Formats: sequence, C-alpha cells, structure tokens
Amino acid sequence: MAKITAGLGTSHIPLLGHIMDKGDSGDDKWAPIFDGFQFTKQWIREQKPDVVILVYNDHATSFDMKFIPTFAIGCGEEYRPADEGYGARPVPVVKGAPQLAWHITESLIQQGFDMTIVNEMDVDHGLTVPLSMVFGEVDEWPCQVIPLAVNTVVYPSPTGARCLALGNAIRAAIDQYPEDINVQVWGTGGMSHQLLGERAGLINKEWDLAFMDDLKSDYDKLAAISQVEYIRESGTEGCEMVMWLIMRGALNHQINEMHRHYHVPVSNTALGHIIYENADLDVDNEEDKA
Amino acid sequence: MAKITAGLGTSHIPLLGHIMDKGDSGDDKWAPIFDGFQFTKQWIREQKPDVVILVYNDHATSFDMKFIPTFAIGCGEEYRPADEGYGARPVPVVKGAPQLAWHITESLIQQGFDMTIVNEMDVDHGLTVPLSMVFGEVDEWPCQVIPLAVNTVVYPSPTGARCLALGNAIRAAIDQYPEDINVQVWGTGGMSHQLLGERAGLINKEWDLAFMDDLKSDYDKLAAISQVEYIRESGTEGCEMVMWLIMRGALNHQINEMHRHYHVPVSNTALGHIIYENADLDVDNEEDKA
Amino acid sequence: MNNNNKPYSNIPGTTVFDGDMARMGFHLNQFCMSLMQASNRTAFKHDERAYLDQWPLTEEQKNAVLARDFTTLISLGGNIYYLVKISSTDGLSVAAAVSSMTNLSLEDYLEMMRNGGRSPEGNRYVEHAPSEEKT
Amino acid sequence: MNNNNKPYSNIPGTTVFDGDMARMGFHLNQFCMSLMQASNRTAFKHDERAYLDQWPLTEEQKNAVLARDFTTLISLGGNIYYLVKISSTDGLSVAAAVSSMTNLSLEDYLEMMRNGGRSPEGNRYVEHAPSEEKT
Ligand SMILES: [Fe+3]
Ligand SMILES: [Fe+3]
Repeated sequence: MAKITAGLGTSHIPLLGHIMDKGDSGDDKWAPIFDGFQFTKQWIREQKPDVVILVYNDHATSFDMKFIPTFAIGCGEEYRPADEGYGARPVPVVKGAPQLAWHITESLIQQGFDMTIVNEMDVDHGLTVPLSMVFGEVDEWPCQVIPLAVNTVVYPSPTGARCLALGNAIRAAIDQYPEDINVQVWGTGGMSHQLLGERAGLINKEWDLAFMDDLKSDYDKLAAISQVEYIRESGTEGCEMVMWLIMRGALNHQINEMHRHYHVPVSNTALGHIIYENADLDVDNEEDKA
Repeated sequence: MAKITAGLGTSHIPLLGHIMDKGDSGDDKWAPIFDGFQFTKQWIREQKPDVVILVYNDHATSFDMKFIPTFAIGCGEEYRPADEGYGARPVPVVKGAPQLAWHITESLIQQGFDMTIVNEMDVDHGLTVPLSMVFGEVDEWPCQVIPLAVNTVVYPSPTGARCLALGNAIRAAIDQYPEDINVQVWGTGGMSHQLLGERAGLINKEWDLAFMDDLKSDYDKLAAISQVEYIRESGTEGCEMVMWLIMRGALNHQINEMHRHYHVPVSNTALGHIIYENADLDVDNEEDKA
Repeated sequence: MNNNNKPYSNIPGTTVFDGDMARMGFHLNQFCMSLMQASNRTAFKHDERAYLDQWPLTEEQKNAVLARDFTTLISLGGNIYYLVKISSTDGLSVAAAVSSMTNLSLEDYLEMMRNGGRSPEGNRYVEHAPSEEKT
Repeated sequence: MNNNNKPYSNIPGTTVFDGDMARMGFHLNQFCMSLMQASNRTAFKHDERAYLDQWPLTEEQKNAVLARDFTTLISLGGNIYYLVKISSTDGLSVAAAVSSMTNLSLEDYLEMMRNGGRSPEGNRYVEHAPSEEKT
C-alpha cells in the first residue's frame, strides 16, 4: 500500500532559485541560508520518496485574474518550469504522477473537497525552488511530483482548518492506493513577509518560531488563526503558512521533528524549514491521526 | 436584508434555445414543451427577483481540459453568451452582481467551500437557455445573474450531499448581506439523459418524477445518491441533477411547490421544471432550514 | 475500455469520462475545443488531415476523427461535449452524433425518443462479466 | 482605500487584495500579466503609452504605470504579484519595487531587512480611526 512517510515545510523564496541558477549557492555570503539545507540533502537521499505532493501557491503565473482556484491539483503528465518574466529556470521538467493524482482527486472530491483539476500548466518558483533546495542541482528530479496549488493571492485564502482537513483527506486517499509507494507531502511558502505598502518588510520572528513549535502537536491552535490575524501578525503574505497545515494534516498525530532551520532575511522574507517523519507507521488508528 | 424567496429547477437543453432564437417557440409542434413555462413567465413578472444565482454546468465552453473547477462562481461585471460553434445566441449580455458575488464567495470560502473565483468568462446554453425559458424574448435580462458553474463533465462530479451543503452555505451568506434585495436560486440541467454509447437515449421517467417528488421534503435521500447510481438509473448526464440540490439547499425546509412540468423528449433529453417558494420567510430558525 | 474494475464498469453501453479516459483523450479533446474558433473550423475543413497533424494525437485518434467514428473516439478518450464540436463543424445535430453510437439510424433513434426514450429496463447491468462486455 | 469597514481596515500601511480591489484592478492586473510574454515586453518598452492604450485602464492607472508609482497602483487595484511583472520588465528586483512603497530608500530598506526586518511592534493597529489613516 502507498504510505505517507514524511512531511517537509519550507519557504519558496525566488531569490534562492536565482542564487542556485547562477551557481552561487556555495558562496560564503549565502552560507547562513544554504547550510540549513545540508541535513535535508542527505536526508532526502536516504528517504527516496517516489512521489512528492508539493503544496504551493501560484504567483500570478499559470492562473491570472480570470480563474482563481482555491485548491488546484495537478493531474498532468509533466509540468514545465514557468517563464516568470526573466526566462524559465534552467531546472528539469517536473514529472507528474497522473495515476495517483487522479486517484487522490477522485477521493478528495468524493470526500467533499471542491478541487480544480489541472491537466496542463507551468509551475513557478513556488514549486521549483523547494525542489532545488531539497534535491540540489540535478539532471532529473529524482521523484514524481503532484502539484497542489492553493490560492493565497486573492483574499480570502482557504482557512487553516480547511487546509488541515484537506491534509487529512489526502492521507485517507493515499491510504487506499494499492501501489507500494513512498509518498511525502511538502508544505511551502511563508514565513512572515509583506510585499506591499508602507508596512512592507514586516518580519515577526517570535510568531514564526512559535508556529514551528506549535505545528508539531498544537496544530489545531494554528488551524484557528484567521487570515486577518496572519496579516496583522506576520504580513500580507504570512497567510502562506496555511500550506504547511495541509502538510501537517497529511501526517500522523505522532511525528518526530528531524530538522529545523530559520533565517532572516532572504530578500523580503523570513525563511523557515522543517522536516517531520511519521513516528510509527505501523500504529494506524484514528486517534493517531492529525 | 437580502432574502432568498424562491427556487427554480429546469433542464437547460440547447434545442430550446435554438427554437426560441428561430422565433418558433409559438409553433403548435412545440406547445407541449413551451406551454409548461407559461405559468413561469407570469410568475417571474410578479416575483421580480433582483438577482438570480444560476447554477449550471459549462459544456466544454469556457472551461477546457486544462482547468476543471468543481465549483466556479462568477464575480464578473458581465458575461457574454458564448459562441458554441454556430455563433453566439442572439440574447442579451448577462449582467453580473459582482458585489454580492464577492460577498458570497468570501463567505463560502470561509465556510470551507473551495470555490474557483471567475472574473471573466462567456456563458453557454446551460445558463442562457434557462433565462430564455423563464424570461422569454427580452431586450435586457430583467435581473442580475451570478453564474455558479458545477463540473458535471469529468468524473467525479461533486456529491449530492456536498451540493446540498453548498446550497445551505449560500443561504447563510445571503442572510448576512445587508442590502434589501430579492434573490432566487435556480438549479438547472437534467433530467435523465445519456449522450454517448450504445445506451444513448436512455430516459427514466419514473426516476425523474420520483426525484421531483422527493426534492420537496426528502432531499436528504436524494443527496445520498451516488454518481454511479445516477449514471445507471438516469444516464451519464443524469448526474446534472445534483445542481437542483444546490437550489434546494438554499431554500428553507418548508417550501410550497408552485408549479411543475415534465415532458419527454426534447431531443435526447427528458425535460423537467419545478418552482418552489419559501413557505414562511419570517420563520427563520435553524430547524426550518434545508 | 479503461473503465475496467470501476464501480461503473458493469453499466452496459456506457463509458464514464474518468481520469483514465481524460488522460488518454487530453489532446483529442483539446483539438475538438479548437474548433470553437471560426478560423480553426475553416482550416480544419480546408485540409482535415493537415489540421489534425498539428496536434499530438495518436494515428488511431486521427483516423477516427476523419471517419467521424464517435464510438471509437469515445473509447480513445473523447468526451461527448468536446466531440460535438466536430459534428457542429459538420453542421450536424447533437442527436445525429449521438445516434451514430447506437445500433439505430438517426430516424429510428428519434422515433425511439418520441416514444419515451430508451428504457432503463435491462440496461442497468451488463449481462456478462465486464471484461467480456467492454471493448 | 477600499478596505474600509473590513476586519483588516485597521492594519496600518496595508491594502488587502480583496474582492473590491480585484474588481477595481482587473484590467490593470491583466495588463501586467501580459508582460509575461517577451513579445509584449518588447512592445511595451517600445512605446509604453501606446501599449497601455490597448487596455481598458483608467487614465489614473495608466499614469501610475508610466510613473512606476506602486503605492498608487496598489490603491487602484493592483496586486503586487502582478505589479512585479512591470518591475521585472524594467530589470528591477522585487525588493526594489517593494521598498518604493515604504518611506525608505532601497539601501535603507535592505539594511532594515538585514537587521531582522520591520518589527510588528506598533505596526499591528492604526493609531487613529481607519478613515483617517487610509488614503
Ligand atoms: Fe509564495
Ligand atoms: Fe447540461
């Protein structure tokens, strides 16, 4: 049977992609940022996920103002890195996992989630930067990816509670997939940042660190945070953190935190990164689920 | 305060639009179809809704295989009748109700419905044929329209239970809108039909009539019908009936059936049409809600 | 064809447009969608094969389009709402396209509809095992 | 500006891109989106005003684009993720576009970020009534 074994949270800041694409990620200047992913690069080589469900938001790249889906799931065969205005990132094409993606999509819709099915789209830095930070520079991404795009551009975003519930439902879908594969769920975006207005540049380190603390066991508390509170406390773009809640909801209640990294600033943003492993994959009762 | 006063269900068969657009709706030949809308035309002149929330499905017109939203709500200023391959229908442009639509959208997303927000699209026969059948030939549609497009093209459609719940949530949103307007919700599509395969032409009159009977009070029973059962009993396109459940969910539990019409065939399809009024708009407690 | 082992695989004469079919038919349906534009209809009518060759369809799909073989097109991932863009381009009614998938002529099909349509009796379940029934 | 009477109207220096803003900025943002294509960027750079005139923007919106006045563009319904398509076309960093909305120079803004960013202290609520604070 398919199994979700681990979850990963990380910011998806475009600058990180630029640095890597220029070949500068080894510079001492950027060490405080990139050193925090050394553990991750080793860890992922051991974990060898077959499929990553990569939760991110599209930044006015493949979705414009015409159609704005709250939750869009990629069922396509592959996804090209998008040209975001300065040429596409020189990273590999992202291979989809269409059979599993359709299985999840059918299950989610039948569980009452109103997914937008996506069969063709390009993917922007929100999706490719996390791949680069985790897998480094590769000729081919070593796993298949199911993109799950969440609207965090137009108010309102889905609530934290809804995102946590979506994670639960993704796990229920994966649990019913007969193939024996290793699945990870990644939540990306955040942490605190605000890209507009006189208040631009807002960073709330205390809030970010408390979020990473609470995510392990007190995620219900996090799920109750309103978008207005996110904006007030952690900036207009701070609500991207609901995407980490989808990742958290897809894991068991009992998890082990394997790694954590926090750094300010990366351009306008606080960088956060966390890795969880499901504590005991054999214990599988309802109480043990997030 | 805004109020939902009435609901209306009707098939949205393209042939009906063709007949009207050719000016042939008065032909004796079509009387068994059009006579059933005489009551409706009089009734709507008395009801004078300010806004109609028109639930329909897009038939591979504005949505193609790239993006397939489960629930898409129109927040646009206006919508042009689509060219479905033989020129656009010669009917008025559909005026949106963007302020109310955004209010409903925000409320629905915060209530946990994963809407796709639509700011620009053309609308096909699924939306314009019901307008024509109810309002007749007019220079301007006498109300604003909020299109609510439901995926019934790609399996799976949203469940009946989810559609009923969406109706409930729409009512909750309207109840909080401060402007003093008269809102109707229309569910369109159906009734039994199948447009493909050796089994094409399937009509299940008994099923259709039972559906119209149960919709008044036993809608929970209808909400439990799976898409597979719809397909088996009433044809591949029979699942369009979930859109009537959105309409039903938006009304109170206590309703009066004002009118009903059923006719077979209209081209490949069974035609159904029903009108409900909320029984007592003053009684507004929870038990009284569908 | 790819409805095997699904809860709807035992419904006779029916192909449900699910994920497997949508994957198979993605480009076929997008080709059909292109016929919504008048200029594309003109180009298609001018040289059907040349127009089709601009799309990454399988040879089987292309031939079925050229033959207006809707039964085969459905089995190759076509969705009826997309496929009717082809029959609309030909100036045919939806009923004409639909009836071509049955064992009835258009006239007999319309006569069946006038008489109340195809009964669900005997049409709910395939008589034999699904694998024998589906093509 | 159109965030009045919203639960977020008392957050200082912030415009939430809600339905009212999205309505106001629809065409402005779609114009920005067009700059994702190289040929459109070339056309825009060749004659900005002529390119803008192809879009149903208000005169105010057009002037704010020409002036690269991001503060005004935000107040006229622009969304930052769309607006950065303009600054990318200019070859500017996101930080350059973002800092232009603050009362800091780019250098001072970057220095603030290096020192841990703008503190939330004193930046959670407007000091006066929302109507006085919002422009
Ligand atoms: Fe982001
Ligand atoms: Fe329909």
